[in-house]
Amino acid sequence: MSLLAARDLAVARGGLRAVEGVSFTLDAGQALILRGPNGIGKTTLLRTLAGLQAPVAGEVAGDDIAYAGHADGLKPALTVAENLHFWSAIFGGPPIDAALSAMNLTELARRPAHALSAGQKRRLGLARLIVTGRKVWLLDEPTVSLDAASVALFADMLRGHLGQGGAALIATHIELGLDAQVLDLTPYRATIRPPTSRPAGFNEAFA
Amino acid sequence: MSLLAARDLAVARGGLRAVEGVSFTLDAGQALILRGPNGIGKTTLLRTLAGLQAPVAGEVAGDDIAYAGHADGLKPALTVAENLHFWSAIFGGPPIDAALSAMNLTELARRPAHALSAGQKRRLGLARLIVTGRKVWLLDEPTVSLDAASVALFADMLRGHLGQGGAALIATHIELGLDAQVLDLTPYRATIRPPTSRPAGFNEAFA
Amino acid sequence: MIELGKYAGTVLQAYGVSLVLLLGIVVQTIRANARARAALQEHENRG
Amino acid sequence: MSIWEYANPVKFMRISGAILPWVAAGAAVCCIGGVVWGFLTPLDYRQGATVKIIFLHVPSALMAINGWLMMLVASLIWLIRRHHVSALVAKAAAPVGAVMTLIALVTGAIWGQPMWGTWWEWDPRLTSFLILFLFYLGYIALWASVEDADSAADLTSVLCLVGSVFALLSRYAVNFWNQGLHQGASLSVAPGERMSSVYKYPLYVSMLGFFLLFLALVLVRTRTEIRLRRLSALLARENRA
Amino acid sequence: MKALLIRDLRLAVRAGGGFGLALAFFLILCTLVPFGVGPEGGQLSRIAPGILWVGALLACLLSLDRIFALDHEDGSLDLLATAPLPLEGAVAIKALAHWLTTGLPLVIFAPVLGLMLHLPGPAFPWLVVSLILGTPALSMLGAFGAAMTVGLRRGGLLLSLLVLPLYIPTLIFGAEAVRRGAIAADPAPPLVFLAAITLAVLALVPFAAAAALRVNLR
Amino acid sequence: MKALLIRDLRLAVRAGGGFGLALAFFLILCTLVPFGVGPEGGQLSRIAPGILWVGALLACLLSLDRIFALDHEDGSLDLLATAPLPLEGAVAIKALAHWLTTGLPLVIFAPVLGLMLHLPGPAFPWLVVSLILGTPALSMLGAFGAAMTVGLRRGGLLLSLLVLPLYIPTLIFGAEAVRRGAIAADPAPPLVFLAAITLAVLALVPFAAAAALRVNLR
Ligand code: HEM
Ligand SMILES: Nc1ncnc2c1ncn2[C@@H]1O[C@H](COP(=O)(O)OP(=O)(O)OP(=O)(O)O)[C@@H](O)[C@H]1O
Ligand SMILES: Nc1ncnc2c1ncn2[C@@H]1O[C@H](COP(=O)(O)OP(=O)(O)OP(=O)(O)O)[C@@H](O)[C@H]1O
Ligand SMILES: [Mg+2]
Ligand SMILES: [Mg+2]
Repeated sequence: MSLLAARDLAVARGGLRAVEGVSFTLDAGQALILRGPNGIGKTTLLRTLAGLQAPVAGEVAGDDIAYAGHADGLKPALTVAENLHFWSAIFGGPPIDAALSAMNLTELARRPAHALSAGQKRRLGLARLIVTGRKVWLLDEPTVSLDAASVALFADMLRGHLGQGGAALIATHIELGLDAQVLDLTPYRATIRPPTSRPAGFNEAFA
Repeated sequence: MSLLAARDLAVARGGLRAVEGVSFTLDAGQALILRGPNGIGKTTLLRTLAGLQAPVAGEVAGDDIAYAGHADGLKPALTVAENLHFWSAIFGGPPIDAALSAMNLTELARRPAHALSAGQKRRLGLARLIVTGRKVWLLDEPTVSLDAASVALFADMLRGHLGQGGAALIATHIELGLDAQVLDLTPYRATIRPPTSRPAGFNEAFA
Repeated sequence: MIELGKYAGTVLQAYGVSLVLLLGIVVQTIRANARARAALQEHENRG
Repeated sequence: MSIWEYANPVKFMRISGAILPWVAAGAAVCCIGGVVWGFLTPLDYRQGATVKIIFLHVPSALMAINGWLMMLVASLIWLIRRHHVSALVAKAAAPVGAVMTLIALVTGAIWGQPMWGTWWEWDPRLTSFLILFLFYLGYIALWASVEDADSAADLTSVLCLVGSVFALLSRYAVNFWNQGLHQGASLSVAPGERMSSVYKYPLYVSMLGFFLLFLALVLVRTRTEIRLRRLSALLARENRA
Repeated sequence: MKALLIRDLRLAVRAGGGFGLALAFFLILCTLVPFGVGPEGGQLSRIAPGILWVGALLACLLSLDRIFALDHEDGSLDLLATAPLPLEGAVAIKALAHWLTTGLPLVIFAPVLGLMLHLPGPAFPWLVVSLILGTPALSMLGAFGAAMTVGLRRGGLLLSLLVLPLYIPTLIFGAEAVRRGAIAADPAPPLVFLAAITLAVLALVPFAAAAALRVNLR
Repeated sequence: MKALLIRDLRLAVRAGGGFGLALAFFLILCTLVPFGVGPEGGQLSRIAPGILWVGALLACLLSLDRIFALDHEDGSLDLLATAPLPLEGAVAIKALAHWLTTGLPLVIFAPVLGLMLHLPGPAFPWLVVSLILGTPALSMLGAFGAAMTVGLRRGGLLLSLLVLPLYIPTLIFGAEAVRRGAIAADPAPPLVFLAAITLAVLALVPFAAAAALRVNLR
């Protein structure tokens, strides 16, 4: 059984379709890289798959999903460990030590999150994925601000996750060094259909 | 004459020195790439050079500086053109058309900034640099969220700026395809001096 | 010996509240200081 | 050796450590002595036993005002000379001053019950004390909210400066306001000039005691702050390493 | 759920977390009113019940936008919405945390301010009782308003605008109960209405708030 | 400078910009008070000057944190601080924009609310004059408070705590002027004090605010 499947999916942002006709399946141990130029609708697609917005057409099948967007969901006043503990408790996931060591955060564990640099914050945001205990990871540009060493760390963590039967869908512009399928969204860009009847087409506005 | 020079600079964040002993000069037409692992102090260094915080030691010489940090300084409620107009008026810089076309924003000019995707926002943030009319650009991870085409666009814009006698200092983790010198901060990481007198060293805490 | 007359309650109330407040700040001050001293000492002994 | 040498943390720790026992002992003796002596004074023919409240009320009111003045001076020293100890002195004095203000308010309120028949009256003096208390609260809250120690010192110093001006201004405004409505002379506090020496001397002792107590508390709290600063510097360094 | 409550309480008491500030605002507001209306005791005593209730309501109101806004900005809300706990539960827990850090301190300190505003003696118990019964509704309705405005820039004042009308019944019954207490009339009828409103709000509003939150997240 | 003023005004009137919300808050507050204190006309009329001034002050207060907070979040403030205009000037302009979008509408609509609260007839001109003289000081002091709290999380309530005591003299003189107008006494002395405070605040506070801003940016 596939962990996540989309069939003929169309998603909209700001009242306009962004991409349409997207279909794929994601099995255990599989990663799929989402590519496409800026503004094509990667973020929109990921939010739809995570269930934060409804698709305008097509179907999504899959649960057990953890989403990691542009913002990391960290509380600046809490320490690194407290942040992870919280998400672990909420998701009922595994304890935090594995996550801390996976993203090389053990030494920063007692630092409040606001005193981290951009890259360190991002590492913490990624470590959060482990403590959710979820199978499917939806990642929106996960390597932003990360240096080369941290990107390698992340790739290792991802491989570990896939090895344990997880799956991941990753929107990114850079090369991660994973052997994964690539889904380029460019061909799925929503076409602007010519309006059918010119003068009285008010219905259209409420598509 | 150099446009920007740092001599024996030390910068601090959260009461601790991050890097120290940094010296460089930046002449007209020159770009310098700042590298270093996450958390070494690139952002701190750039903010110091921009005059937003004071150095703890050493000197900075240079003005005519435009700074572009992690945040883009955009007003979501204003359109792309209005945002640029505003910064152009504040800095007394050139009109906005060149900036719009340089970052391929002409088509989006009348779109409010909140309706842009992550990469489009970033392009607007970079276009802002042109309308400042400043000679020295300090850029903190400018290509975050940009796709390959936009990175090339940005590199073109940068080359144009350097060609007109500008200069740029760029903190980044990825390859920009510029021929520029690289300054790796790793050797300048502030050393932790052993506390001089253990029991009564209360002065130290107030360095 | 101590005469308080009909305002005994008032006077005792005033003295009581003031005493509590004063003792409160004194105790808090001393405890915070002791804690800071201990934490610093422990840290210095450790490394 | 200039006076600023004492602003050096190491020197401050040494000297404050040396004088602290004496100050604390003096504070204990004078506070207890003054208050007990005051408690033993005879009843006033008009106010009865309530006059005994004066030995708490007036000294605390005095220290409430002087505490703020001390913070103002310390803040100015920080802003001009940037001596860290003086910033920390200001920080240390605030909670003590706030407690003194609270004592003055509460004893006044309790006193007001039999004398004026009300717990609280919007008398100018009382009101301006309440405003002073608000300034203390704001000052303490600001210290607690800013992470970076030097930024906190800068911001609170500016607040102390602006706040002092406005505390003074409020004092005049409040005077104006209450006279504007009614001539509340019957409510105003009786001036202390006719105070008999039976009450005067214990009052002086108790005032000295409150002053010493204030000093002792500020010294201890400043030492605490210095220690905490050193601790956090060491911890931050350890984390970095 | 418990983790969420603990985190919210912990965030509130951490440096800059805003615990106690609602209380301070209440204090300040109740001292400002005499500056405005003049110091005369009899007049203050008559308007005291109303001022105290309006003050408690505004203190509550000012801390509302923190219920969800911070969580939305840093992305926590997206993650909470995809977490395995019902959003209704999360809303209720967050309203509870808000009440514990805002409403409860107000209830405890209101009598002190009652003294300063010359609230008549017999009204004090009714002040406390009415606030205990009423403030939970304020927190929950506030959570609803906060959910409605969560993604909007400058939601703060819009939030006030949405929530204040919802607060009016609670305010009327609460202040009326205190006023009746002050003139030794029977405060029971308004208190019963107050309790009924609070119960209904606590039972129903979490669903509306969760629905609003879902809309704002998409 | 002009560009900054125009941008701030434009942002205020755009969707979600908050223009008019302060006004709405003022309106709601002044309608809540009768619910709280009871509808009796004579009493309302006596407390009307105070309530109107307290209401104006709170409406002003609630919109303060937007003076710098949004600019700080999106990085504009960093850029403004490095732009070729003195930070003191930027502070003054932003306070002016705040006054134009908040204080001025309040001044214009206060008489309407005065009617609703049974403000005595002779007091109306003094209400308007006192608000015109006083509200600029409120905006400027607010800008100072906003600058002090700009980087802090949950600055909102802390901001109130810092700013409200600073508002007290303005409130006292403003309300006193209206009250004197209502009883046909001479409102000139409080108005003179009010104007003096406002002038001093406008002349000096921008420097303090710019200093605080610089501290918070580093
Ligand atoms: C809550 C309310 C009160 C506050 C905040 C308050 C505050 C003050 C202050 C600031 C002083 C001035 C100390 C000085 O200038 O030397 C003072 C002195 C004094 N107060 Fe109060 N007071 C309050 C209530 C009362 C009441 C109810 C009484 C008694 C009827 C009272 C009797 C006195 C006396 C006798 C003095 C000393 C006389 C003098 O130094 O002028 N106070 N109080
Ligand atoms: N509120 C909105 N109103 C109208 N259009 C919008 C709105 N928000 C986003 N868009 C548009 O929707 C499209 C899809 O945006 P989305 O953020 O999904 O792109 P993306 O593929 O993630 O881009 P990037 O790589 O830059 O992050 C973009 O063209 C964007 O301009
Ligand atoms: N408020 C703070 N208190 C203590 N340390 C801090 C604080 N803010 C940042 N730091 C630390 O200061 C160091 C320098 O941070 P800075 O943001 O300059 O790094 P950077 O080189 O830009 O990193 P990145 O590539 O991740 O953006 C980091 O180690 C960070 O953890
Ligand atoms: Mg995106
Ligand atoms: Mg950085």
